[in-house]
Amino acid sequence: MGNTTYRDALRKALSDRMKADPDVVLIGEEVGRYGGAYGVTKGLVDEFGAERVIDTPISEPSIVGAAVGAAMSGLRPVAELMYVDFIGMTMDQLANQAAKIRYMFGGQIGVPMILRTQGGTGRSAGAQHSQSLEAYVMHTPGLRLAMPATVSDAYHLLQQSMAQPDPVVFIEHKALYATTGELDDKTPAAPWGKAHVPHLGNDLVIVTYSRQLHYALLAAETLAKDGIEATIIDLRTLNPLDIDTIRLHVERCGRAIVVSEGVMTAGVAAELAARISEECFDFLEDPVIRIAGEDIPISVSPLLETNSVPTPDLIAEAARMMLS
Amino acid sequence: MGNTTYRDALRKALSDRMKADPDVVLIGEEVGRYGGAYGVTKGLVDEFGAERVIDTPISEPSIVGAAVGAAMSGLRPVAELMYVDFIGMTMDQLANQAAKIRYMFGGQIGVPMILRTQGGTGRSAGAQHSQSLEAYVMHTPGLRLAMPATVSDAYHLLQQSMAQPDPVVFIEHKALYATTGELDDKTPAAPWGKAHVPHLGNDLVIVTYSRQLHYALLAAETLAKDGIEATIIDLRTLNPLDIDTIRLHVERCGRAIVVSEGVMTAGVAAELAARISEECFDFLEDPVIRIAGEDIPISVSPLLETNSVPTPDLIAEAARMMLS
Amino acid sequence: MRLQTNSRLAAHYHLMRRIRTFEERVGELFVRGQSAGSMLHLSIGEEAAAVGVGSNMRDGDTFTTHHRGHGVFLARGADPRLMMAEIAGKETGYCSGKGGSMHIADMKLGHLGANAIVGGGIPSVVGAGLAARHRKSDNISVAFFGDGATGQGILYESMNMAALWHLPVLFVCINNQYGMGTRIDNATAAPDLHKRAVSFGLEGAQVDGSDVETVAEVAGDLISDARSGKPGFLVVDCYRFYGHARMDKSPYRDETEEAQGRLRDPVAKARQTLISRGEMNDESLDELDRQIAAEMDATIDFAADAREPQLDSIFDDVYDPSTPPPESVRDRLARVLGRARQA
Amino acid sequence: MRLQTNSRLAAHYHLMRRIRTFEERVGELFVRGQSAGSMLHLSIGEEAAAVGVGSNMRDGDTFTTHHRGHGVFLARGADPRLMMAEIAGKETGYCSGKGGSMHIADMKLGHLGANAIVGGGIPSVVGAGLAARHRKSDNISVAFFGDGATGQGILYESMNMAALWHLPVLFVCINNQYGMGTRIDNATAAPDLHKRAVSFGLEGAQVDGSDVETVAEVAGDLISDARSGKPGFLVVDCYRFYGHARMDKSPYRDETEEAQGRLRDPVAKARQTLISRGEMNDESLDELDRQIAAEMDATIDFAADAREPQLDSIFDDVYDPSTPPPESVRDRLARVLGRARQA
Ligand SMILES: Cc1ncc(C[n+]2csc(CCOP(=O)(O)OP(=O)(O)O)c2C)c(N)n1
Ligand SMILES: Cc1ncc(C[n+]2csc(CCOP(=O)(O)OP(=O)(O)O)c2C)c(N)n1
Ligand SMILES: [Mg+2]
Ligand SMILES: [Mg+2]
Repeated sequence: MGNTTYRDALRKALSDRMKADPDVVLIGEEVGRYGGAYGVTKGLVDEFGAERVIDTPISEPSIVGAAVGAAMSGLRPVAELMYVDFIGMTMDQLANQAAKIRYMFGGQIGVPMILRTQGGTGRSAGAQHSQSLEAYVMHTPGLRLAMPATVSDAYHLLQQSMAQPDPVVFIEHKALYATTGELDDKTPAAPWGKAHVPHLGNDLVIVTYSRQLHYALLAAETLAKDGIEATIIDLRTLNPLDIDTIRLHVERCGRAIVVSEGVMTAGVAAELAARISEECFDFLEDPVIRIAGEDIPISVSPLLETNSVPTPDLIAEAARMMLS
Repeated sequence: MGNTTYRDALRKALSDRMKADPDVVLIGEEVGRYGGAYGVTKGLVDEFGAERVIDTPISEPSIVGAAVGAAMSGLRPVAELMYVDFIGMTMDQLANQAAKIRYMFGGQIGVPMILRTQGGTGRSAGAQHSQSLEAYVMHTPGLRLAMPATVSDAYHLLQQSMAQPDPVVFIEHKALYATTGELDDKTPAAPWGKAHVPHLGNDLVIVTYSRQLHYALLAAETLAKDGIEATIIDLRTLNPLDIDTIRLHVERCGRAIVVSEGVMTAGVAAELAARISEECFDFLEDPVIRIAGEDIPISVSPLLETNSVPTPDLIAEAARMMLS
Repeated sequence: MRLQTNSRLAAHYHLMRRIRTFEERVGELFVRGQSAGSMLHLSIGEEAAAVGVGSNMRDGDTFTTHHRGHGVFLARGADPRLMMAEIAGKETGYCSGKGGSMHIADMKLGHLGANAIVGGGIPSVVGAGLAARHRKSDNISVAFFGDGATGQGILYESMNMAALWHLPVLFVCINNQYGMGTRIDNATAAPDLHKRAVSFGLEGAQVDGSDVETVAEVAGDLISDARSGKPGFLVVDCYRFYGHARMDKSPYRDETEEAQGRLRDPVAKARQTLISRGEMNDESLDELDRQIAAEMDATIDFAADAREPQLDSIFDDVYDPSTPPPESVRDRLARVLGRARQA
Repeated sequence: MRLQTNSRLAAHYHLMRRIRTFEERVGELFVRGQSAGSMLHLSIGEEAAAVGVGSNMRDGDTFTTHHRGHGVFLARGADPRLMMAEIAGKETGYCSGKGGSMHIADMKLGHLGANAIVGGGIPSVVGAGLAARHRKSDNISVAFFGDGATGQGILYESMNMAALWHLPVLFVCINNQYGMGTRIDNATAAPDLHKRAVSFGLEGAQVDGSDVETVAEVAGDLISDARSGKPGFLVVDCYRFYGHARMDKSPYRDETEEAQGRLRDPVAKARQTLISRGEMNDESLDELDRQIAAEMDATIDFAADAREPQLDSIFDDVYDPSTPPPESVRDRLARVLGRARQA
């Protein structure tokens, strides 16, 4: 181990689960022979056949809709949306069907499907291929939401997602596929819904997820040189949200920054900031600071792209300002 | 005057503007002969003809997409989405096209279209016809968002929306169409983007919009009997957001409740609470309290429906708890 | 035994009459102020579509419907009392009063759900078809929807998938000539809807929806083809006898057209045919109708007497019961303000 | 004057060669590490679609393209330097470096925009068609897209609207046989795509995209029909010579197929025809090609030398310049923490 990529960890999670459960099927554009736009499903069609790794036409609404019907019919579909940017055309199937079926039908049936997709900046892919749209999902009751930052979570969270009784939107980050790390698939994973705290400090808490975890860790390194000790929380899942872990550390430190690559207004950072502000009010020395995507589309220009979302510098700068 | 309905005020805004600007066209399902599912466009096809009041097939994605193209081609389309619940299938055209075109194309052109729609509970219309999905819009840079609560704003905000250079999503509330009020179309309207403060008090601020304004006003009446004096802010537009007015009053009162019919998590209430918490931190005696839609789908059962969203009682209860 | 004969038509008449009468009672429920809301879409005039297709389906077959789906579900064996209770928003209803008329479903009878989103239930049958293929079962899945849904792009995506993957799926378009106030010729320049399906590689057919025998025959063929992996698309031509929903008086239709349209009555036609063939007579049919009327009358009382869902069920079934329900706004408030409320 | 003759084919050859050479230079820009990202989709092999249709369009006509739209825009008069600069993400590009290869647009030339959403630009032409009708102009609007976009439901919605409203609109499907790694016969059971359009009431035609003269002729007819309110759908059959985007080596295609596909070369064919007709000879064509090569070489330097957009332009053009730009995260932070930063 030690040198597994995020991409390979995801593939292994799919493959392990497909071996264990014959009802798991993958369905999406280019998931078969092409191996997925980012290579995650490479080889799976050879291993499991075209009846379980199903290449589709470019029909996102119906891909999600077919997954809904398949999940209601006893399969465990893992649908793939090539870019989270395309979620807009699937929101009806996702939010009005997948998310509400259990409730509308009085609990008769759940929709245990996964929508795997990827988002974020980092490839000069422009305004329609670089977004972080997890807020739409988090705002939709009935949908679970997992966003792995690490190789280990790529594996474990995906495995866990595939065992959920309810629909899970699983958002990978395009800039993380080639990152490497240790994949321990023997020790039991942290429970579903539990945040991870990879760095402990007493001065402030940085709450984040997905690629921004790594930026936060970089910021924490710089800050340490200035004598500022940050606690970093990687949420891993946004629904369920591990408010207990957040509270524990924010009450201890008295200061919090929330970091999200999605645009700031009405985004995940807003929810986290609002939640921390209400839960930890008496402990806060400073307002909860939101470091998030700018309220703008993403440019193809690399310079503008990089500056459209949080950077390690900006996170560190915020922390220094708080503690100065 | 005095007895104009919200529905009639909307129709008058459309009609006045259509008279003034021959490039304004309405496009949507049943906007013509049927007069709109809620009667807003009744009679307009007789007045302006079927070339300007265009009935469409049931094709929401293309209705929005056609409006985008029409707006880029010099028309001023007012597209109608019968229920905001259908916005999911249009989010690609709305968020990836309408909202981003000006930016992606380097400012060459704007997309001055309106998407008129209606949302909210109140008609036992069930989980797919009762939602308040303004958060999706507020989270999308490039889209303006107006949500009138009163007869006067139904008229003036719609007029103003039709004069915006950028796409505006205009969300009416289904429970307000029959409400009446005074429509003064002579005095100049409050400027676009400016909140309204219909009730002043010193104990706390209730920030809200759309139908919840009326619930907040009812709550304020009850509270007054208990000696609690609330300031009520009706935001009118969520983008632009009049943070100055909010700040002014929250700093004065030291306590704030934000009220939104949309579900709480990652919704508009989260943005408002986060914003107030960060902007007014030193002035707050209590955490900003969010009174919002429950994180659940809406039931058809009237009892459950009513209790899925804020009620005047719940708002008053929150205020009393804050001030006890 | 209610039926005087065992002919297929007699059975179809029985089912169609039950649907007709049920829908009339739904109207009454509304008038009595007992329905949950007014978004009630009656399928009167469309009974042959429901019965002609439904009677060719088997146990284990699944289906989705649109918002005007009471008839289809009855044709597939629904208990009208539980339907009526659901339409009234009551706890004893099919969906515990959370769904209502537009969201009735029953997994036991293969009803994957009615839908208030035009076209929303269509792609589900693609998934159900994949599942059937996966299990190597010979079940099919049928999507029922209106002519209006042909405006929704998702239909074409789903048809394309069904044809591409040879799925055991049938698309049934109940063409009642109207989508709300829009007549089909104001919604498309090409009203021969089944031809579209052919252009995607499906079998396409169009039948006269006033004649249940023809509907059943053509549907039977399409369904057996679907079972062998050749998906189809069936347009059942009929007429929406009444308004779009309960409040709509169809001011946009002219009287002659309505009168003519209502002559295309599959129930009346079946009745006449039964009589003319000597299979039943007015008396036996009247007796049958009376029995059905009594059964359906009882559904109103059943629904009216049923209790509303308990308020505390409001947080149930957002997620699987094994996981904690969402926290209520009130609980959050109390907790956040640090003053646990006394119940 | 570069051209030795004034024939239409010679003009088309010129345009096609410019497209071909430009696309080759785009590839070079990438290899030189000067492109903004690697999402560059070359239209090599598809030149006849761009030129055959584009040359029938007029000033005032508008169009949208898909992600593989460089050729179409060049055929409509684009300045290749401004295109290359945009592809490099530079300030002097068509969209100030914000759009890039997949979001090139130019209102002056009627280019309503390329699109990175498959099918995303299609309904725009419905709106543009409505606007043309509203102004009683005789302009048309053309949507260019790939075969893959026939998987998107929005196409059928838009076609239905265009036919219903008799809009001056043409849909052009550039069928290069692949959507990424998926060959058309793995994306549909009915690859005669134009037949779908016919089933919606449009005129439909399919042409051999290796022959620009045929494309131009058929497109000319469809366009004049479109101008008179009869919308059409044209499938141009061709072959995607290279990978989907710059990084893709098409491992999913077999070599024979590729070799055969690349024989369907509209540029080579036009060249041969010009020679065989005696309109031009190898020498004059080589000279022309050299001139084009020089022009296109210059675009790379133009793009490489251009400057990047200024960082502070990042907040421009989210909204109209008359309204305040969004507040930056950094400004908010400074303001919120009450300590205005020193610049
Ligand atoms: C996506 C969507 N758009 C619009 C509506 C509003 N609406 C409900 S039913 C209906 C007409 C549907 O017509 P059709 O499909 O022919 O079914 P019918 O009512 O005739 O049975 C419309 C427009 C909706 N529920 N969903
Ligand atoms: C809605 C959407 N789905 C998927 C993609 C990813 N994608 C980009 S191009 C492409 C293939 C498109 O094929 P086609 O339409 O034939 O155009 P071509 O690339 O062959 O020119 C895909 C799947 C996308 N950009 N947008
Ligand atoms: Mg209909
Ligand atoms: Mg292609």
